[in-house]
Amino acid sequence: MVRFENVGLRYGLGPEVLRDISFELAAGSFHFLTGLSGAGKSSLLSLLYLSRRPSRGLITLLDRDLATIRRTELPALRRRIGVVFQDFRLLDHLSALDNVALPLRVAGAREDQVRAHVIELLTWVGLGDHLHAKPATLSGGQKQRVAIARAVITRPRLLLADEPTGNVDDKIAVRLLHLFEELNRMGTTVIIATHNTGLVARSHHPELRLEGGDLTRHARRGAA
Amino acid sequence: MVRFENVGLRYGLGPEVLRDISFELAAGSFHFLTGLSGAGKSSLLSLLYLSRRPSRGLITLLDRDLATIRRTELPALRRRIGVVFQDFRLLDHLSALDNVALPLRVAGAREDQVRAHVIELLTWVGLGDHLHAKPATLSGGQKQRVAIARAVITRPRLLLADEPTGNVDDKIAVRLLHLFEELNRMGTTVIIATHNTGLVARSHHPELRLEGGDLTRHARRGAA
Amino acid sequence: MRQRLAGLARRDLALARSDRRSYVPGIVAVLVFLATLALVLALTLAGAAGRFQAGLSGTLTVEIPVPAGGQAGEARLARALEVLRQTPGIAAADPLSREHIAGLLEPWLGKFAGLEDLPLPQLIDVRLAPGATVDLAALGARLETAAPGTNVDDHRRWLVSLQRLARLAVGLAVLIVVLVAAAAAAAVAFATRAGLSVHHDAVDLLHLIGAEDRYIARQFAHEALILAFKGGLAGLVAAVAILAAIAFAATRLDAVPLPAFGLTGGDIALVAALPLAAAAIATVTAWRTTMRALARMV
Amino acid sequence: MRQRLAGLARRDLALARSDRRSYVPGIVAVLVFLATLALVLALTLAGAAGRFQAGLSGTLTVEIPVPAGGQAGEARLARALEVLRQTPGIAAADPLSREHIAGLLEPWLGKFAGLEDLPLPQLIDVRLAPGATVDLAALGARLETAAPGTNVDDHRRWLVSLQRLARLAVGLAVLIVVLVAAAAAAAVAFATRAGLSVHHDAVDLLHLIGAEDRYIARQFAHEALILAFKGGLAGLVAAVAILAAIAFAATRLDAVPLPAFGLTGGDIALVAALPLAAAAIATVTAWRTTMRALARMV
Ligand SMILES: Nc1ncnc2c1ncn2[C@@H]1O[C@H](COP(=O)(O)OP(=O)(O)OP(=O)(O)O)[C@@H](O)[C@H]1O
Ligand SMILES: Nc1ncnc2c1ncn2[C@@H]1O[C@H](COP(=O)(O)OP(=O)(O)OP(=O)(O)O)[C@@H](O)[C@H]1O
Ligand SMILES: [Mg+2]
Ligand SMILES: [Mg+2]
Repeated sequence: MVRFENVGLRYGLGPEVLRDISFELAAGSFHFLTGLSGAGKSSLLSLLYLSRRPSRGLITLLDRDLATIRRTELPALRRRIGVVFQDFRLLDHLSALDNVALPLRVAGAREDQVRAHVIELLTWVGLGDHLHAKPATLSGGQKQRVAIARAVITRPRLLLADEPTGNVDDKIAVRLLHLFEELNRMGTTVIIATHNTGLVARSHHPELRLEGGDLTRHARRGAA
Repeated sequence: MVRFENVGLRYGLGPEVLRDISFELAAGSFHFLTGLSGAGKSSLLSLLYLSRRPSRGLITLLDRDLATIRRTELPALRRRIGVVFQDFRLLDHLSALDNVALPLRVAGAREDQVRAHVIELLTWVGLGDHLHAKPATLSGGQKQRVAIARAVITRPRLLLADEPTGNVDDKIAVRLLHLFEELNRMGTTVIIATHNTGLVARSHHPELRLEGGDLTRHARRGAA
Repeated sequence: MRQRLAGLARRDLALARSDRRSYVPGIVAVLVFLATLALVLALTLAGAAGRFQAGLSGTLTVEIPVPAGGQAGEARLARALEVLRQTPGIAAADPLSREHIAGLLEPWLGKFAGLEDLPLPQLIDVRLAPGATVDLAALGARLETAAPGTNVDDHRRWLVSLQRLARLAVGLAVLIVVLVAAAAAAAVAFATRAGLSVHHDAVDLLHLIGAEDRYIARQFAHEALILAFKGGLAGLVAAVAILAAIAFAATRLDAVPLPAFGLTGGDIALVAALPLAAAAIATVTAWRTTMRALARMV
Repeated sequence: MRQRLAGLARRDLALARSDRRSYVPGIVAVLVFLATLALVLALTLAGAAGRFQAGLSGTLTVEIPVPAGGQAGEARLARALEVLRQTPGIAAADPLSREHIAGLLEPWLGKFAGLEDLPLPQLIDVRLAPGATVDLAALGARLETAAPGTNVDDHRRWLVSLQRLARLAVGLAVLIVVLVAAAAAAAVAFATRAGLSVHHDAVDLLHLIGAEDRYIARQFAHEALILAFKGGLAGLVAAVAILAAIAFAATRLDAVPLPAFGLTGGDIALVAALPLAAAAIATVTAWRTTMRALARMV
C-alpha cells in the first residue's frame, strides 16, 4: 500500500528534515504518526499526498512508483487519497456544504447524489446546523470537522489526517477517531499525525515515531 | 480588571451564543476558559480583545467601560492586551521575526530595542533557528509559537490565549504554560481558552466553564 | 445538461470577487470601442467608394481648354459634340454651362469681380450606354483633329485613388482590429496569470483534491468570458452612441442614424460581433494561459 | 530620522505584491500622457500667440483698393504715403511690391497665367514708433481725402482672435488637466478601496494589535505614491518622446526638439511637475480614502 525506501527530504539548501526513511504499511492498516513539533510529520504526509517529491529515495503508493508517474495520472491517484490538513485549507467563500462537496464535484459526481451524502456526513460530525455557514463564521473545532468531512466524503483508499483533533474537545476527538476506525474497517488505510498522547494511548494502533529525521515503529497492546 | 454584567452576544439573527454572562476577574488572576467546541469560548475572547461589541450587557476592562469608549482610544487600550488567536493570524509575507516585532513597531518602539528583544523571545520558544522563516515554511506548532510570542512580546496587562497548545506536543505545552505563569507572576491577568484537559488538570488555576451560553466558575486545588 | 451547465458555471475559486478590481472589462471596453470606430469608418469609406465608383464608371468628361490662338470657342465645342454624338456607345453628351464651370472653380479662385472676364475652359459631360465600352485612344484622336487640345478624362485617376483609399482604409481597420485583438489577449493573459498567483492556495488545494487542470482552467476561462463580454458590450454601446451622435449631427435632424453611414446588414453583423469576438479571444487566452501555467505546477 | 523613514516605508501589508495587478500605474500613465500633450500644445500656442501679437501690435497695414474710376494707382499710393509719413508717431511706411502682393494671393488664386494681368490692390506696411499711439479715426479720415477708398487695418481683428484662440487653448488645457486629476483621484480611490477589501484580514489584525488608523493609512498612501509616480513618469516620458518626434519631423533634421515648441523654462518645469502632481494626488487620495474607510470599521 505505502512503501518508503531510503527516502530523504530537504527544503531548499536546509538540513534534511527526513533522512533515510524506510517503512512499509499494509493495506487496511491504521497508524499514528508522532513526533515533536517540527519533527517532520506534516512533511512526511505531504510526500504521501503528492504535494512534494522526495529529495531522494523511492516511494510506492497504491501500487504506483511515484518517481515514474506522469502528471496526467496524478488527479486519478489523488482522488483515492483523503487529506485532513493541519491548517484545514477550507475555501473561504464556500459554505461548509460546498467545501465538503468539493472532492465529489471535482470527480464529476452527480449533483443529486452529492447533496444528500454531504448533509448526512456533516450532521454526523455535529454540523447539521451549520450547513450553509462560511468558514469565517465557524468555530475552530467546527472548521476542523468540516476539513475532516471533506477528507472522508469520497471514502478514500488512503486517509492522511494531520493533527485532526487539535481544536476539538476530548468527546468529539473520540467520536472522530471512531469515524476513522469505521473507515479503516471498510478497507481504508489510515495514518494520523498527532500530538494527542491521550488519543494514542487510548487506542491499540501502532505508532510511527519521527525523531531527528528518523522513523521508528512502536506496536501497542499486541496489535500489528 | 475584567467585569461582565449580563452580557449577551448573538451573530446576526441567530440564537444567543452567550447569554446573560456575569463575572469578575481580579487583576493578576489566571483562568482557564473551557467548554465544548462551539460553546462560545472564542466569541467571549473576541469581546475582550475589542473585536466585537456585545449585543447587550456591560463590559468593563482595564477600568474602562467599553460601551462609552471612543474609537480613538481603542489603539491605546488594545496595546495593553495580548492575544493568541486560535488560527494564529500571522501575516504571510512577514518573517517570524517581523511578525513578532509587529506590536512593538505599531506602538512606535525604537528599532534597535525591538530586534534583540524579539530574537530573545523567539529563541526561548525554540524558534531561534527560524527567525527569518515565513509562516508558510513553518510547521503547525512553530506557527503557534510565533503567535504566542507576538502576544506576549509587549508584556501586556491582559493576555488572552485561544487554544494556544492545540498544535504542540505536551513538553512544549508545559513550557508555554510556564511562560504564561511567568507573565502572570509579573502582574499580567491571563485567560486561556483550551480543550487540553490534561493541561487544565495539571495546573491549580480556576476554570471558567461555558455551557449552553452560560458561564460557571470552578476553583481547583484550593486556589482562588 | 443542467449538470453540465452547473459544471461550467462552477466557481470554487473566488475569482469574481477578486476580479472586481480587474482591469479586463475596462481595457476590453476601450479596445472594442476603438475597433468599432475603426471598422465602421472603414466600412463606410469602402461603401462610399464603391457607390461613387459605380456612379463614375459610366461617364467621361471632355475638356476643351481656353483657346490659345484665338479660335472661336463655340465652334470647337460644336465640333467636339458632333464627334461625340457620332461615336457608338455614347448615350449622351451635354456641355456644362459657363456658370456651372465658374461654380466648380469658385472654391479655388474665390468670388472676385474679375471672374466673369476670365477665359474659362469648356467641359462636356459624357454618359456611356449601359455596358458599352469606348475606345478612348481612337476617340481622343478624332477629337484632336476636330478640336485641337481637347482632353478626354475617363476619371481613371479618380477611380484608382478611390480604390486605393478604400483599400487603405480597410487595411488600416483590419490592422487596428488585429492589434486590438492582440492587446486584448495580452491583457487577459496578464490578468489570468495575476489571478493564478492570487488564488495560488485555492488552486493548489483543488489539485490536491484531485481536480484536473481542465476543471480549474474552465473557471478562469468562464470568468474571462464574462468580464470581456461585459467590457466589449460597453465599448460597443459607447462607440455606437458616438457614431449615432456624429450621424445625427451630420444629417441634422432628418436622419436615421446608421443608414447615414451606409452600412449593409452584413457590416452591422460584423460590428455587432466584436464583443463576441472579444469574449472568445478572452476565453481562449485565459484557458491557454491557465493550462500552460498549471502544467508547470506539481 | 532613519527611524522615521523606516516607519514611512513600512510594509506590513503585502500591498506591493497584490498591486502587481494594479491598474493604477497604467491609468496614471495614460492620464499624465494626455495632460502633458494638452499642456505642451496649449503652452506652445499661447507662447506663439504672444510672440505673434508682440510682432503685430506695433504695425498697421493700409490698403488702397483696385482703382474703380480709372484713377492712376501710383498717384494714389504716393498721396497715401505722404499722409502717412507726415503723421507723428509713425516710424516707417513702406509700400509692398506687386510681386509680394501676388505672392500673398497665390495660395487663394493659384498660379495661373492671367495673374500678371489682374488688377491688384496696393498695400502699405506701417511701423509705429515704439510706445506711440495713433488716432486711427483721424488718420483714416485724412487718408480718405488723399486717396478715396483707402482702408486702415490695425490687425485688431487678428489680435482679438489670436488672444481668444490662446485663451481657449489654455482654458482647454486647464480643463483637461483638471479632468485628468479628477480621474486619477477616482482611480486611486477605487484601487485603495479594493486593496482595503483584499487586505481586510491583515488590516483587522493590525487594528487588534493596537495600530492607529494613521499607521495603516500611511502604508496605502506610500504604495499609491510609488505606483502613481511610476505611472506618471512613464506617461511623461512617452509624451515627451512623441512631442520630440513631432518637433523633429516638423523641423526636419536641424532642430533641437523642445525649443521647437518654444517652451520657456517655467513651462518645462510645469510639465515636468506633472508626475509629481499625480503622485501627490494619489497619495492624498489614498490617505483620505483609507482614513475614511477605517473610521467605519470597529
Ligand atoms: N515549505 C517549507 N519550506 C522550508 N522549510 C519547511 C517547509 N515546511 C516545513 N519546513 C520545516 O521543516 C521542519 C518540519 O516541519 P513539519 O511541518 O513537517 O513539522 P511537524 O512535525 O508537522 O510539526 P508540527 O507538529 O509543529 O506541525 C520544520 O523545521 C519546518 O520549519
Ligand atoms: N462570525 C460569526 N458569525 C456567525 N456565527 C459565528 C461567528 N463566529 C462564531 N459563530 C458561531 O458561534 C458559535 C460559537 O463559536 P466560537 O468560535 O465562540 O466557539 P468556540 O467555543 O471557540 O469553539 P471551538 O472550541 O471549536 O473553537 C459557533 O456555533 C459558531 O458557529
Ligand atoms: Mg505539522
Ligand atoms: Mg474557538
